[in-house]
Amino acid sequence: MGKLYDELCKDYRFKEGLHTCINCGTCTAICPAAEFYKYDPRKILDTIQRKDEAAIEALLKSDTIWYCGECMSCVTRCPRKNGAGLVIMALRNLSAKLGYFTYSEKGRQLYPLTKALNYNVLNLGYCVHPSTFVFEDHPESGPVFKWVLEHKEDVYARLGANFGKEGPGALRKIPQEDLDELKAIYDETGATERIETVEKYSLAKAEEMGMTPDEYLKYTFTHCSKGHFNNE
Amino acid sequence: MDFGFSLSPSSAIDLDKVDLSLYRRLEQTVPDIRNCIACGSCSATCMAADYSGMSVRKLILNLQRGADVKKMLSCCMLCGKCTMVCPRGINTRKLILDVCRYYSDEKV
Amino acid sequence: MIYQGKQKIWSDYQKEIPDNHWFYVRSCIRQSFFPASEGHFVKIVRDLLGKDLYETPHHTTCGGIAYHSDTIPQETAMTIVARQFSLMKEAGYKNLVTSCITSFGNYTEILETWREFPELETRIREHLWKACRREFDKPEYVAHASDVVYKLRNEIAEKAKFRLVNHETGEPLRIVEHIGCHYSKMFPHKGVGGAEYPCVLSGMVESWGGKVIDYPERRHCCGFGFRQYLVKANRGYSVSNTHKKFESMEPFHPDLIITNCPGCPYFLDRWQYVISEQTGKTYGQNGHGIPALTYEELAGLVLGYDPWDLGLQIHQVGPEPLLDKMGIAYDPARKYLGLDEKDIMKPGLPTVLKCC
Amino acid sequence: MKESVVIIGGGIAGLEAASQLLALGLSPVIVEKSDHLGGHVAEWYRLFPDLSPAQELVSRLVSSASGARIYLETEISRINALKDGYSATLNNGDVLFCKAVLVCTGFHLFDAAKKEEYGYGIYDRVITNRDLEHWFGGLEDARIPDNPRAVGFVHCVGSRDVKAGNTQCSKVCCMTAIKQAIELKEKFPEAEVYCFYMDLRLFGKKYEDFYISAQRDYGIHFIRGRVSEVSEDIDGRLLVKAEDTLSGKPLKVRLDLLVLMAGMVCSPQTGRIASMVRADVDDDGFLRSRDNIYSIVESGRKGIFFAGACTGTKTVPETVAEARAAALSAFRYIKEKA
Repeated sequence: MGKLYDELCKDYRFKEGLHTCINCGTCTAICPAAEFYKYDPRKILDTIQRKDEAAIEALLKSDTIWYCGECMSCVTRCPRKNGAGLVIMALRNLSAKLGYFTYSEKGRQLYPLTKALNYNVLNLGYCVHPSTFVFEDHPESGPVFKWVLEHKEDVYARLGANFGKEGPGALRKIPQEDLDELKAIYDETGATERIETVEKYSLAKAEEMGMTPDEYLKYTFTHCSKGHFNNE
Repeated sequence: MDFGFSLSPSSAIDLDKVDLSLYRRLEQTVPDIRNCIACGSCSATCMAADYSGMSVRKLILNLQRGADVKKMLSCCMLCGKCTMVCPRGINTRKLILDVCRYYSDEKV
Repeated sequence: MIYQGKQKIWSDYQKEIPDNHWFYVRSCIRQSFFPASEGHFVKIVRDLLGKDLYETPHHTTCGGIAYHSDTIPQETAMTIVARQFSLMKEAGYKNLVTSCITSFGNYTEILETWREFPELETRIREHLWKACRREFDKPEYVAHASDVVYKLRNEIAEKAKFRLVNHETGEPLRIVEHIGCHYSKMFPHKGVGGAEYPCVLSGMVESWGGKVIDYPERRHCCGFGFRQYLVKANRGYSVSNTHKKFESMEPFHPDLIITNCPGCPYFLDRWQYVISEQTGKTYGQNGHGIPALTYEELAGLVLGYDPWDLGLQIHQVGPEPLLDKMGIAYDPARKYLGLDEKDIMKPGLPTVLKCC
Repeated sequence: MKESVVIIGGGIAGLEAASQLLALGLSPVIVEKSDHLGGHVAEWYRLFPDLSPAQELVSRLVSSASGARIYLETEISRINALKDGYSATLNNGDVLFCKAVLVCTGFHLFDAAKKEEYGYGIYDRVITNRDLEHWFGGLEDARIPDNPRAVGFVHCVGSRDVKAGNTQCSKVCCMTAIKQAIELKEKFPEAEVYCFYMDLRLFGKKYEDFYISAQRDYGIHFIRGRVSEVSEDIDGRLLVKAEDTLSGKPLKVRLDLLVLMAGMVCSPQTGRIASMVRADVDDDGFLRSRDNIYSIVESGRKGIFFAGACTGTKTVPETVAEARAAALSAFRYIKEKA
């Protein structure tokens, strides 16, 4: 057994997600990603169960592992109790840890995701929050939500939310003492370190690509090359 | 309005919609084509496979799924090794030639 | 379709749902996009039906979206959840109710993983102690808020002012259900009705007079896919999956879609707008879309709450055709008003999709 | 007086064993819980690989076992070990004394409704291999349309499935699917017929010939991928999804009829009978033979023998051969003891 495979084996999601794969394809048949992307979860499980280090490393550096939407539809159908989606989570975790995610376009998106989501969690106590939801980044949220964002205070007050205020209720302000606890959890459980790792590798990649951190952030958030989708 | 992304067509094979005209024609001229068991002996022995992705197994599969096979065929050297190794005795060489003929007829 | 066949399966997946004393944790997405849904859940359960539902201002996100976007390690997600358990213990509750499906899946998966790997639970207890000086008990029950509404569906039906029936023809409304993937796909026995034919939403629909429509892509994901929506470059995946669902349900002419995941109604709503802008196609009648509602909104309509109090104005697909069918009176002039009739202007209109 | 052997189960194994025991000069007693002899085979239409009528085989076995005492609609309540044999108490109050007991309890057809994603019992046009066989035999079945354009067969339903609790291969389904696909194609020559398989396990005499014929003469399509989901469209047709694993792409097709090849699982009575005769049950739920190479028909216990699918999935010829072997083993056991 090789080093990468051993690392994967330490991940509980891997332990739960890969027993033995029979290559039947029930996962791929209903996978939302397989229908549009060049993606076949069956092949990923088969590659890993071969324990071929070079193939695993190639996967960790590839776009392939970032196509999954973690809907876990595959888990319901596998006759061998595998979960391709769980294995993907373990692969992504390892790719992030080793900095391999910067080798692929879809992997590099971990930078904007890490920045935005963890900012929200640590500063607001929410994963998603209207105060950091920028319409220009979300034109699909529609004219109605453009209006909501322009009149946040009024609309949320009209809808009975406790927007930005103390006490319980929707969109309440989460007390600083609780945010401090979240930060302490991040420090204790490796999330802070993960954020730093992603930042370090991403900034090195940005430099290599000749971009400032902001340009890189915007580029990785918006850029989609041809070739990911099956019809391309 | 440009949203920065767009709909992608499904790549799932829809058996109700595949065009089998070429396959149906070949079933007449090379009836053995139906007997393929996808064992891959042909691809394993193919001289062009390593360099070009040529594979009679995939050729037959693509024909059954109505997919394009032109590109793959251009690399075949008609050496006939695949015919020798096929456990189901498919006349793969004739199959390839007939496919080529179909495409050249089409051009005319 | 053989209805009795489904009933047989439902009987195999009858989940135990406690009937009172819940500790409520909110959803990041539902608060942002459907704040009135959570408000009405509390109102219906607590005020109307007189149950005990407790919320502490100290609870936070469960971190589920950050976790499923692969930006935090598994142990971080587990410790955040352990902290919520600790708050529940402090408040003296044992029944956890989550507003979010991602959270529900997250809580369920964590408890199952701990059951299988007890050493991991021990480690999380250490983490939580070191980070927050907190201890926790595991909940006795974890339910999704839709489980609670399912449980209370007949009580709601008794107090209903409207039924899911076309008031002119008397025909039941044709309703499509969409279950969040993380509700029961991972652990079929944790969802009412299992994973293949969940009845948590169909049970509400039937109890309130509607007719559930099954269509081929019923079980397919809405296409959120976490990073596949959150990163702009990937949204082609997200909209393509919703598109697939709409193409599949179109011939059935549904009157509305009911959902239990907070993200799904947002996507099923907004992607109709995007599809209409990009392809010119709409899926409802006369250029309208098909309203995609939360179960709280639907319960609210049935109970006779004002559509604009329920927040139906912040859907991109206009609810008016549905309200007309149900015979629910509404004041178009008040649709976009703020508190105390305050004028806060109106949203712009889409190019294609008819909104009122 | 002739030495007696109690045979539990009047399927083909029990009948053949009885007929052999009669020929060997013993006195067999068959105890059958249902109202007919011949078990599953009696409900079948034609048997592979000769396509001979199943009823013919059953009639022949019944007639050659006619010298045996036969109890129908009777179950064993208790079995006691005696000094030189066993006594079996029946639920009608009779007590049978015998030198040996032969367990021929067979298998149970997997309940296809348990594979919820295939919609058996929910979608109107989903049937099982048994339903189709009944229809071939002349029974009406409203689920089978008059002129199907496309028909699918799903292999491995409830077999090779950890979640369904059955890891074993049911052995006969691949061949049965091909047989039934050909029979169906003969009735509906215009229909496209698809077999969804994971591996084609065609190990027996003439099986591979059937496979070649299915491909060459009938144009039946074989798709390597386990069906993942079935749903019903507005026109009542089924939408079936699998991965075409040879292409590495999701695949869908609309069908007018889907046949689920329900596999063999151990009979629900197996555990009860096993505890009565104090035999062991194997990990797969079937009875555990003394060994699986030389002594399949022997239990670990004196005077207790097995034949047929009670020890694992079997074909008809295997079952018949085992029944003979078990009869001979029981005969030798009784004679050596005497």
